[in-house]
Amino acid sequence: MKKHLLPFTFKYGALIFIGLVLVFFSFWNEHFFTYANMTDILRSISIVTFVAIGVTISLTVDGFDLSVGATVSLSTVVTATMMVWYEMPLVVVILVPFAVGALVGLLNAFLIVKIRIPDLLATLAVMYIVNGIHKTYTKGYSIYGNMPMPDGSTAPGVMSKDFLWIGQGKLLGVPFPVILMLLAVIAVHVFFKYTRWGRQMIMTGGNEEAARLSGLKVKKVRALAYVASGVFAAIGGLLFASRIGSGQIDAGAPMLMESVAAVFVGYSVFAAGRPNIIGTFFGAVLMGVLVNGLTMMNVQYYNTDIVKGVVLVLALAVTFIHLNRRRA
Amino acid sequence: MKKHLLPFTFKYGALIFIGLVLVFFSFWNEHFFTYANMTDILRSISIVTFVAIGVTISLTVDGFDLSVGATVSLSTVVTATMMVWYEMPLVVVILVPFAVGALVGLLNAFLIVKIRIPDLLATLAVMYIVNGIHKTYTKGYSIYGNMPMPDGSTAPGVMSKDFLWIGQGKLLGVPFPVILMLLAVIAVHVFFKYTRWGRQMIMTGGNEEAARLSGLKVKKVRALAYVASGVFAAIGGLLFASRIGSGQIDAGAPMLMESVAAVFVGYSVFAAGRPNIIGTFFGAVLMGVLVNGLTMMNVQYYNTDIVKGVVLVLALAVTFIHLNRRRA
Amino acid sequence: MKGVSKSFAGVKALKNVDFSVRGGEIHALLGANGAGKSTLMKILSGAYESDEGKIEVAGAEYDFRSPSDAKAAGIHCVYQEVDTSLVPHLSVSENISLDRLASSKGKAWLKWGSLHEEAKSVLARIGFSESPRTLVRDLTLSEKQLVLIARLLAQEAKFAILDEPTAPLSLEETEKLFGIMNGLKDAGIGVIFISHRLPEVFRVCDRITVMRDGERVLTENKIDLEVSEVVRAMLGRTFEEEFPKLEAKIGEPVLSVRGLEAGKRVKGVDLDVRRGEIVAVVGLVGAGKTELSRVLFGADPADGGTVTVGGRPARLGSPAAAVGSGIALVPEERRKEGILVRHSVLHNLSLPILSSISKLGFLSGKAEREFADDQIKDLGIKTPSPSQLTAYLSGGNQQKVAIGKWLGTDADVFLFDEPTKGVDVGAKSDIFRIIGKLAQQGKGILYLTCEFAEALGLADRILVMCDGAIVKSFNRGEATQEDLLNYASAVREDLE
Amino acid sequence: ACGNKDENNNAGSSASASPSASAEPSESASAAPAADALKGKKIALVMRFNTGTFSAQYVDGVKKQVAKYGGEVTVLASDNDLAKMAANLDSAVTQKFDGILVDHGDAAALTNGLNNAKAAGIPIVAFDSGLNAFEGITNLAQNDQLLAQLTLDKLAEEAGGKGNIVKVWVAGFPPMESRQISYKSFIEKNTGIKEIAAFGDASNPQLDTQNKLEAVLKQYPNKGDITAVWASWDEFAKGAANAIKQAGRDEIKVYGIDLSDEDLKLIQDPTSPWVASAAVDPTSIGTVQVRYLYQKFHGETTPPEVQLEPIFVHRDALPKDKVITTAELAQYVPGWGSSDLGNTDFLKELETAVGAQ
Ligand SMILES: Nc1ncnc2c1ncn2[C@@H]1O[C@H](COP(=O)(O)OP(=O)(O)OP(=O)(O)O)[C@@H](O)[C@H]1O
Ligand SMILES: Nc1ncnc2c1ncn2[C@@H]1O[C@H](COP(=O)(O)OP(=O)(O)OP(=O)(O)O)[C@@H](O)[C@H]1O
Ligand SMILES: [Mg+2]
Ligand SMILES: [Mg+2]
Repeated sequence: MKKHLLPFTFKYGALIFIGLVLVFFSFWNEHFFTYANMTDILRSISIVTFVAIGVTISLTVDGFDLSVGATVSLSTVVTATMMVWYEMPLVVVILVPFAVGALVGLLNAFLIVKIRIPDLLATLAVMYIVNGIHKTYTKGYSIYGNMPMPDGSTAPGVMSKDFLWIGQGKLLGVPFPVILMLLAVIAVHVFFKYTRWGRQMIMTGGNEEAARLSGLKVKKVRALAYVASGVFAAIGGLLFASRIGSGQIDAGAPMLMESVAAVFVGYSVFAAGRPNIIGTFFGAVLMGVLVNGLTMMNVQYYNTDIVKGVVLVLALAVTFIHLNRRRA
Repeated sequence: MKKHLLPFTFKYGALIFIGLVLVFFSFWNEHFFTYANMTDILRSISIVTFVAIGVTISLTVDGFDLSVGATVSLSTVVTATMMVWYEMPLVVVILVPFAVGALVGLLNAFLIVKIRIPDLLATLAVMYIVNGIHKTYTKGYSIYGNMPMPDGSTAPGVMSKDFLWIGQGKLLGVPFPVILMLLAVIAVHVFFKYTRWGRQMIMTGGNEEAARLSGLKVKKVRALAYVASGVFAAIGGLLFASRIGSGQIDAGAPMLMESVAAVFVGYSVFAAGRPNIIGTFFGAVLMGVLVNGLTMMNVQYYNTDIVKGVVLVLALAVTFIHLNRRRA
Repeated sequence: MKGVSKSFAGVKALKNVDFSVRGGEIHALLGANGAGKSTLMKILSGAYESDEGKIEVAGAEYDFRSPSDAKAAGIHCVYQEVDTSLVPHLSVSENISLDRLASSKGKAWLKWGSLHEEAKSVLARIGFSESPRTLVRDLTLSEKQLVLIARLLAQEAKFAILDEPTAPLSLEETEKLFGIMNGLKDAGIGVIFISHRLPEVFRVCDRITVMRDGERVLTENKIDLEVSEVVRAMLGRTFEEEFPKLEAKIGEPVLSVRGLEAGKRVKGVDLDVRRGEIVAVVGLVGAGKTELSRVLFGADPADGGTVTVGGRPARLGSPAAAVGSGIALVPEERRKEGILVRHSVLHNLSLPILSSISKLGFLSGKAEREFADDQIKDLGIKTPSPSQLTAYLSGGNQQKVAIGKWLGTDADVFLFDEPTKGVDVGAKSDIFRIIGKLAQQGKGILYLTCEFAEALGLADRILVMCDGAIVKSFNRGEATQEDLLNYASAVREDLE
Repeated sequence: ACGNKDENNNAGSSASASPSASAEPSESASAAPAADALKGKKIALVMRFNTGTFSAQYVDGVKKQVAKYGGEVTVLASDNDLAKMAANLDSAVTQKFDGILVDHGDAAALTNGLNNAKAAGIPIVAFDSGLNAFEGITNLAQNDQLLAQLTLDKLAEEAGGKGNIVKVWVAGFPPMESRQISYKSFIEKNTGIKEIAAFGDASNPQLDTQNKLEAVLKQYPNKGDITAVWASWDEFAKGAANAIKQAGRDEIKVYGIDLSDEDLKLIQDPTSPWVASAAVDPTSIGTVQVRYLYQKFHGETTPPEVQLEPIFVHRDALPKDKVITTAELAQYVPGWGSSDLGNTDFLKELETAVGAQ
């Protein structure tokens, strides 16, 4: 009996923990466990979740993409300028950031797979470059409808209603970004669990040499993972622009650490001990619930950081004490 | 002849590159290559270099300390409050941040070595915790002499002259922080090159299993490396407070990426392909020279980021193309 | 050592073993792969803790909890897995002095000059010519082995354990090593020597202990023993029983290699394998067998030559291309190259056939499980379930997974590189059975091994490789072990 | 954590503001019963930035004033992330706060949430958020163009209309961009004044400014090469002052924008090159904002727009014999922090009534 209880606690420990946190906050504040607040929380994590999906994918092939935050920033301002400066139709507004994200991913892939610079080093360099590019592109200005241009004229376009709906609208009472997020989580989960390419990524991350000797085109697989990571970060940036209705400089800078935190908490979900999409999603949920609930309790924002850190430690400690014991 | 030239270029490539950059800026502006400006550059990198030394030490034992930036922030405000709130004597003012840094290092070491949470995950969690602590400690206020306290009173102390001299004074015409930095670089270099403990760290990072089989207490060595990393970050924070004469909230946040960039450029120095102190120092110098020279050229700050990133890529590309070719 | 037992994750590696060494003798420890020799020595040297049993040195009882405890008692060991004992980016000198540098006692300051001097003098004794300042990562495998031997000499040892030190060494280097061992013996040091090369064992040792399946089965003075007795003790049976050869119909050539060149390790290799034929490539360690198989599989680049599979020229750019041409490789380093230890048996088995069990990119879970179940049943893979991590399987079962994963591809040619390395006797004969069955299905088999006996038992044809070239070809029944050994070492001897 | 730009200080002024629509309702209902009705109001303060002395003082102003009215404040901080700010606003509405204060918002990002708030009947008072077009909200705004103009004019005056100046400025934040408009016309107007260098980085404002200005000082090593530094933000001004002071180039003066207690101390220091700043008192911004919110609670009509006029503070006006804080500044600089803006008889009575309890 006891023997079976322990692994169970470990496996579902992280989920139980999220449940307990929810129960705790619900008792504390009647407004917490309401449909409106739950969808608020989900909407608040939707952007970070997209970025975190990208990070999860790069970590799956055993790479670490530090450039996602910068990619979010670039994608946000590019999206906004497509409308504000160039008055492009919605399709272009949506496709261009995808292309931008893919390009950043290709640059990472080139440096890591071809030049063979270790992943952390290469993506750090790309982070600087992309950060610089996004500010150079707008000359450091944030982008908003009919903004005054540095040359004294006024920008012709505004952020279109349709576009803003993506980040702010609702479908059947559910915020649209939440729907997008859930679709993305499910799609990527299915991708990893049920498709050939997903499996190839997982196996490549498990042991690149063994995967290569099993006939996988590991370079292609890894390059694809970085491109996917860039594209998901870019979607995050697009949602960002749509949610706030403007293109803010440096919008993505805080996203890197936040998404990494979500992914790492995700290591603990189902005691996986490695990156997994469902875990990442619940990691983001936990972080969102904590921020929302602690704010309701009027905990100072700086204490929120401590709580976040402690939660991260607890989640990781439970998982890794368990994993290491099993391995020993 | 040609055969010998190539490895030479690789080995000294990074140094030659720094030399060329210096020459370029010197031709551009007569005031660039002056004693005064050179010492300015060195002073401007002194804080980052201390933090980067810490990062180098943790990378040497094959760990990565993401918490250094937060440690700098904490140490800065603790140092300032020692004087401003508690009017402590200089010795205490200097020793307390050391202790703080060591404590953060111990926490990291505990999580990584005892609980066996992977380094990136553990130090990320600690980053959040320490960030939260430093803001909670000052309630979000920056610390400066005779500041009004939240309770309406006025803080009794000021930043003492002696303390400010540490960051701002000169000794024999050389800024004191530069002297400290050079001493630290030399000391840590000697430590790694000529002492048993330094070699033990390198051994542990190079092949933990072999080190263990040789009878080394690898856990102790790794714990020590994290403590050292915390202490060097704390010295960075102390210098920060002394250099700007106050304890600013979140002062260390940008330090993480900057110091990591310096360390990574350092991988290229002498084509080591690994963390090394001399490389780290020259990495910091290169970054400092670029910022200084580009400012003189009145290049926009966002272009500086691109230049930094491109330099990082070039340095790393040269090194790793070379290293991989040799290994292949 | 008395009554030592040790288990790993369900495998009982040692069962109540008694073992003793005298000062001033060379004591050979023999046994088939996986008999537990290395494990016993790791316990003796403190790298593992035993489950049961005790260790006495000079009458005093010890409890070794770490390698440094054993070293304090004067027991030093050269481990079999060379790479686990060396720090690649440190110099040779430092690696030689690693124990001293790692100890918590002693001087804080390093004197590089004397460090290099000491290293140089030890290296001179074993005829190592590289500068002691060279980084270990730039050395070849045999040089690395010499560094480890030098480390042993630099210690004040009372007992020296050498776990297969001669495996990567040339004859000349081996001779030097024996000189050194005799020197140690004369100095009153007890030397434990592990090797699979019986002739050299008989030449150099004083006493022999044989282990089988984790038990000690024999300890005698050498002069009281015949080679055949030792072999019987090792295997528990005679040769013929171990290699039951399945008869297969031999057809047209399926693999043809002409003038294959790759670096210094593969020099102008020509060979043919016919359908249903098992061709063994034998050679001493370092002859270039592994390199040959990797080049054929596209894992390493070729410098020249052509390869035809089933009459069509094969592309050699990458393993993916080789698989496409119908070649499969079961690589030598199982845990590093053959399987993914952190993944399940199921996922390992289906890895090369992902495209054939998926439609429009979607995997068929049913097809995947059925394939895995078939392999687990056919190959007799002992696993609680297909979702078990391969890390927790025993070595032989891991090897079966590494083989089984290729059986779903319709490869025409199977390359086996030392597939029985580190595999226990039962699993070994299972593997031979699988190989035989593949031949019966009309596949071409290239079997690369340094175990001549295996080649003699299994192969239809034996090619002898030496220094990267095929120097001789024997048909089944034409050769003896001696012939093979002569040709395998011929070139070297000619050069001397 | 990386790259957070806290641009806290463009907040503004407090006291000396004159409501642009001078609809100061002065009805004074008896407050004693109202004190009970308005007791325990839960107020959300949705902030975009939350670090630095300026924000801390602003929050302080809000909290103290709310406490005086017997309410309770919850700070929702957004780490300079507008998406987070929008989320915070949403949850403030969902959690049914009685009133919402917005600090440094953004029209595009918050419109949705504000509509929800309006639908839920929650009164809103915003500061520096560009929500003038939004009906039903009272907007406090500091006049950033004027802020810049005041300091630049003084710079021109003290420089005698000519000289070389260094600009420390960064784009990307609406207040900064407003200040740049003033700067541009200033440079066009004063042909004798030349910009010889410009930089600014919001992610590490103080130290980065210090390091970069040092480079510029070395580039122009002679006394008189540089007349003054115009820092568009006090974080920049602190770094600039440090660099100049440590280089011993005391002929160069620094003109900054924004004023916290920390800044005031630097301006008072006779050895510091920072001589003047223009600002709106952060504490009284908070005070005034709360007053308008309580006016709304009380059902009074509030003006859609309240301009907080900046005050110019020059060292010459400050006492030489003691160090003062922004709380005492009003004694020396007319108009600072003393404002009764937004106060009504009702609120005064409410304050006394709560204080008595
Ligand atoms: N770390 C380990 N974990 C699990 N099983 C192990 C481990 N080390 C050894 N074994 C198993 O223990 C048994 C004995 O292994 P050992 O290495 O001692 O054999 P050996 O006699 O040295 O063989 P070889 O001649 O191949 O070196 C084998 O079945 C092996 O798979
Ligand atoms: N990791 C290594 N580093 C350096 N040299 C190596 C390494 N592995 C093998 N070698 C050397 O390469 C040569 C050929 O090696 P290869 O592995 O092809 O031989 P092999 O016949 O397969 O021997 P083995 O029985 O060891 O597999 C040998 O001289 C060997 O010492
Ligand atoms: Mg062995
Ligand atoms: Mg081999």
